[in-house]
Amino acid sequence: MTRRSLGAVVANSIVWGYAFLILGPTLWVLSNAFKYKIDIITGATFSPFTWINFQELLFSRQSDFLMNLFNSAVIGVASTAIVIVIATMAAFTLVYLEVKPWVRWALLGWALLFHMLPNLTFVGSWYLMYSSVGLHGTYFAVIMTHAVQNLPMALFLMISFVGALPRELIQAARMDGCTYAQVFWRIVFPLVRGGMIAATALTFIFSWSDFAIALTLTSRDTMTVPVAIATFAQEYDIRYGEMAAGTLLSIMPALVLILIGQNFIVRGLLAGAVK
Amino acid sequence: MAAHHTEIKARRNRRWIIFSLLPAATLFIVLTAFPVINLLGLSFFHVEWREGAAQFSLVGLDNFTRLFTQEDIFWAGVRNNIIFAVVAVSCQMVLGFSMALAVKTAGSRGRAALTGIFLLPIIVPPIVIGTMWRLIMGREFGLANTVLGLVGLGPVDWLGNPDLALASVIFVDVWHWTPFVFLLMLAGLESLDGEVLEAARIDTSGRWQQIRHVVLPMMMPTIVITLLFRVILSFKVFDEVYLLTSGGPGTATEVVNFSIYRTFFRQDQVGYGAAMSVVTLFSITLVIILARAFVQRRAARRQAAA
Amino acid sequence: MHEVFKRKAQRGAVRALAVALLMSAGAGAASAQDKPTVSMAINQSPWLNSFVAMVDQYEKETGNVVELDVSPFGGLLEKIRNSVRASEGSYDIVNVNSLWLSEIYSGGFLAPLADIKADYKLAEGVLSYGNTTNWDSSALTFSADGALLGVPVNGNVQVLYYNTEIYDRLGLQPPKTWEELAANAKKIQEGGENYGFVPRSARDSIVYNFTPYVFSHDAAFFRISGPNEAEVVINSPEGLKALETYVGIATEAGPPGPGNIAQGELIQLIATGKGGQAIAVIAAWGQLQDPNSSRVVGKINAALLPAGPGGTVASSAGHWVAGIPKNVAPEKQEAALAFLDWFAQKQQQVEYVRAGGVPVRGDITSADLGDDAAFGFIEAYSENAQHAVMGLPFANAAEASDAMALSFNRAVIGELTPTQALNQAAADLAGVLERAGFKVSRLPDL
Amino acid sequence: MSNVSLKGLKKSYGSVEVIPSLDLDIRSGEFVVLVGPSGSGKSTLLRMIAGLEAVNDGTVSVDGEDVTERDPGDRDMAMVFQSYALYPHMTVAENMTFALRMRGTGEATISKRLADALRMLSLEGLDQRKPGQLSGGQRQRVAMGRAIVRQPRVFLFDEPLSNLDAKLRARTRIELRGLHDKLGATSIFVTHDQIEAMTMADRIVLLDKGHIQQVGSPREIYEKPRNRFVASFIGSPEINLLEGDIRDEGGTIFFEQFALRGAWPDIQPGPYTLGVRPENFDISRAPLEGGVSLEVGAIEYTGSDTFVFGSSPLGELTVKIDADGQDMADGLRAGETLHVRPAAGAWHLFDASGSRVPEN
Repeated sequence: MTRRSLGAVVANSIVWGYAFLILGPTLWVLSNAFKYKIDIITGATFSPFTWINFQELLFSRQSDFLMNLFNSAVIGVASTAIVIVIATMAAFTLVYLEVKPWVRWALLGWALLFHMLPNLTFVGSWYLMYSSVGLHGTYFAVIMTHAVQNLPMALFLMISFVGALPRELIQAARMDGCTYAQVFWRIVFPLVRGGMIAATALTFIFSWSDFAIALTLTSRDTMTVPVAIATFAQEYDIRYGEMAAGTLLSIMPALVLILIGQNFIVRGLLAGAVK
Repeated sequence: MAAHHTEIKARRNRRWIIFSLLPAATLFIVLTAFPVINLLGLSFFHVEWREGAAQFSLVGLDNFTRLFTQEDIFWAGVRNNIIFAVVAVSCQMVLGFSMALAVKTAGSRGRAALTGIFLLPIIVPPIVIGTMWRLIMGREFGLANTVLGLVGLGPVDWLGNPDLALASVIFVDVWHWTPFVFLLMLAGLESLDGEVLEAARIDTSGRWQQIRHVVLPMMMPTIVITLLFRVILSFKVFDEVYLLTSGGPGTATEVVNFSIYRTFFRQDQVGYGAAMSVVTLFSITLVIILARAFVQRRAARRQAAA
Repeated sequence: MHEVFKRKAQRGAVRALAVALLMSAGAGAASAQDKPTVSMAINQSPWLNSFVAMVDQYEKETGNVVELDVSPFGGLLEKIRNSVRASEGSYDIVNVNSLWLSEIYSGGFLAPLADIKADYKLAEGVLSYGNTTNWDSSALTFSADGALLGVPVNGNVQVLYYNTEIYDRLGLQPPKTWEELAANAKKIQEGGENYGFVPRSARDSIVYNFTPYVFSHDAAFFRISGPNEAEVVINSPEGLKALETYVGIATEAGPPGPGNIAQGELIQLIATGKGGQAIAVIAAWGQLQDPNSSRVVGKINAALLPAGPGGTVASSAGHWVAGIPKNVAPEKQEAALAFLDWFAQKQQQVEYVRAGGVPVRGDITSADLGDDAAFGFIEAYSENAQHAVMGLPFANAAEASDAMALSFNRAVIGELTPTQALNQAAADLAGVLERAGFKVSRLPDL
Repeated sequence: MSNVSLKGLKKSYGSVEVIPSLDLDIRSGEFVVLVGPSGSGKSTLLRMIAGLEAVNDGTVSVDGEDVTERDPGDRDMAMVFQSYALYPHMTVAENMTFALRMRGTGEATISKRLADALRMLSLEGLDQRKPGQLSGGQRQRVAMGRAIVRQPRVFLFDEPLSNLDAKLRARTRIELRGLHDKLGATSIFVTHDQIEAMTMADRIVLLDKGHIQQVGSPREIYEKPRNRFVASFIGSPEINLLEGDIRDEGGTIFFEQFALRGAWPDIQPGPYTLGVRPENFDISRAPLEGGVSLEVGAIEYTGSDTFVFGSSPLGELTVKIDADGQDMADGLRAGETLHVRPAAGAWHLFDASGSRVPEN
């Protein structure tokens, strides 16, 4: 009994120690949003409070941060929605339906291959493709590119989640008279919600934080948050305060979602769990 | 009547298979076929820009022979990357899995708080992670040394000491990407059968046994897929290295993707950079195929034994 | 602030709702313009505000519009490459950093300014930073004989920064030679509270920072010895002396771990008063004098870089040149040149400096600026600008710089001796030159 | 009420043949149980009938109508799965009426059939629950209900009782068989449990490695197993199988020490396998003529019967002492010796190939 509770104490302190390791630096980074640069670079923990970084970020002529947030949201939401729907549909078909082996191999093999290559090496080609059809700098270009960039991960994730459904459930639906499409929309789609939430979260985060693609494919009107934040890491002046302020604003939606919607997410994961 | 109905259904089903795979296939073909083929092709060329136009000269395998005979930095990067992948990914897997277990068994309030906290790092843009950790790990004024100073240690030159720099970069990567593992593991754990876990609690003595003999095997599919992602992504590591150390000091933190970036972009040697990409790609593919074969052979042997 | 806020909020809202609407509205508002709207690729930087102010002024004076597409520094080169390499470019003006000039020039992407406006020449007084505005496409190097391809928009050269408080306390004088710099550094370091000299030796910038040492020691990386012929000379005894000086100063009287000190750490150490001296670009001046980011406001001075044994002074050119791509419409090119020409005139340049920019003319004096202490850098700037050099004046400068950087960095962290480092660097440089089509000879190994 | 006919059915996965070729006729209204060890292909066969597995060759017909290529949903068959496969996101009512809604059955019919089924299965009041809120037995009944409301031509059952505890399983067997009799539909039931097969089936189809070993009523299968495999698969505890030689000693047929009473006259001497079920032994404390001694190893008392496991000169034997012999069973201890011999005519002989001799 004593040994057990001692173990629990140790386990607990490891967990909370790790939580502190996450929380400490994060809070420190975010607190920089309210500090003068000189206090940031001298590593001051407590220092005079200022809104100057937010003023620079939101109202200076050089920065268009609200617009950037809006752009990131449009691109993140649209590309994630596309990726998740496409990946879930394809995953269902690849796992449960009779697809010619070469189709399965070609699709998954290519997805893996593409996923392994650094996307930095592609952006030049993408730029050429989009600008030759006049789509460079549009939402469409970035959304589609983010979609294809995140598709392999979403596809493999959804295959593992869809594959975890009991096969008999699919068969029962077939016996009940469902076509493949009906099986998907009425049975699979509602039941992989847990996996979809996880994949959605990851895909959205990848799209939200992508720098390389957004940098090359966006123009001034479609610039996203990471690119905007990166403009504060200048050659001769890293403006930590503005970066922190930008980070704080950019993670606000996710933060609120995590804090308020946390229970919802976990319950969503639970609801998706098939007993 | 029924036969007619069946035919309609069969047609609809065939249409579904096409409809469900077409968007993914189209995206891949339209957006990745050209870049990848372009990349493969480029690796046999030397490209110069003159008079506003690219001049491609076919150099055969020159880029590859140069990579294998005259290159130092890239191979230092390969070595670092392997260390990086092994250490960072193992830490992430262990930490992510343990924390997911901890959250799964924590009470509802602790669970909400912990999930929220654990997910924080991945919602911070990588560019900020790199910049800020460079500040935190700064020798002179960094938070890390300030904290160490409180207990009378340090200062440590986290990023400037060649023997320590890679470990520091790995630490930041673990800090940044453990939530990725955590989230997938939590999703996986949540989808485990509650009854089986219940039974496991009775059949096994102690928590460790339960994890080792029941939870781990049941989580294998999720673990394998997560591991695959992390290994691949760890070979694609770039942002952190770029912003923390730019590969230095010396070649202490050089990684493959950073070499490719430098060659491709900073030096604008697209042919040589493409060759690096191709070699990397083939190596990883080979490793995955070998690993797969190994796993399959082990599975087959176990089956034969059973 | 209130005004700005209102305007901002409005703009954001309108744009968020309908980007297209705003664009048509914008087109309507600029009815006075007689030239087409010009789009310029530029990087975010400490002086961007001042450049924006000039653009605003231009718009007010002429009614012509220059739109700025602001990228992070780290992404601008990619954007420029993508645009100038396409069949039709997105930018009418590209702002090219000195490090990228040779690549963009040699690629033949930029229109010679004389083709846009017959016999166009840089205005008298505008600096060329070692002829870096002209490119000789037959010799593949910068040369006054070559075609004029750009107008400098931001003069940025290295200066020696020193902390006057520390200098006064220890009774030091600004150093004239590297020995004096080292001696100052030693004295400061011995005081125990400050670092004598902060070297910027991280791999990605070491060649740029090593360059003044090389040229002030009357050495060079390579020399063009004929058409398509080059001789690698970095591994000369002078080169060795330069590297020994560099490594000596970096390791003996500075912060530990110099191998990963980049500009962020350098400015951090100077701005906090921890570092006594450093060589950095003039662009850092603004933030060192800004109480928001500096503890040494009013305590920092700038001086000419130290001279080598032969009395030679050199400063790495870190300026920006605006070029006009070939792949845009002629009327856009004309409009672009009109703006650049307007910008380089002395009156505008004085305004530019007042707004916080670094001028591209050598004829602006403290007097022009009303002897304001805030512009105390201008003398040091002008002096150094006269000595600006381009270390690697050929098309593959970036590749060469990257290849040699590792050897120098390893010398600083003690993994190689200066001799080994130079031999290796020379071999690497020879390789790059050969691949670039030069017939290469090189000095025997040290 | 429909008959199901399988002709030349073949199934293989790659080079692995699961069902080489199979013919079977199932009569209208019949309750047929497909039984066999795991890997025998019984589940595959059921899924081929259902249309869930593609058929490599051969035909499945219902009432003479070829349905081989027909969609599973259009065969008018309902299936109850081992895991029940209830849709976790739907209520009981939604689960049970899903199929009807999918084929556009009218609302009135749906609610009537639902009400009937709920009543029939004593599920009233649970119709708005989700499957997760039900006990195992209730889930099983919902799965049944889902099949019943469809009023299909054929019911397919894939080990639907294996997830229930023993007591509930016994009760459900009877309920299920009762339901079949009431509905009168053709039922095909897959199980690996021979007791389920014996208790429920009109006819048992015993499968091994994709081949039908025997088709017959439970009684036929039990009393006249066509081969060694069938004999050993059916019956619990398992039939005793002994290897030995048949010899003729002056008109009495001996299998080793055993005298085979009730033997037919033209039996050929030679090596055989003798099969004797545990209940088919004469047992005595005193030596028996034509019998062997049995040294008692373990004794299992089940209430009605007592099973004795022991060793004889012919090998390990299991024998049953039924209610009539309780006196003998009382006080029996391990280590004591009994004497046993096969009861007259209650034994089976299998030749070297495992087939029953004589074939009948």
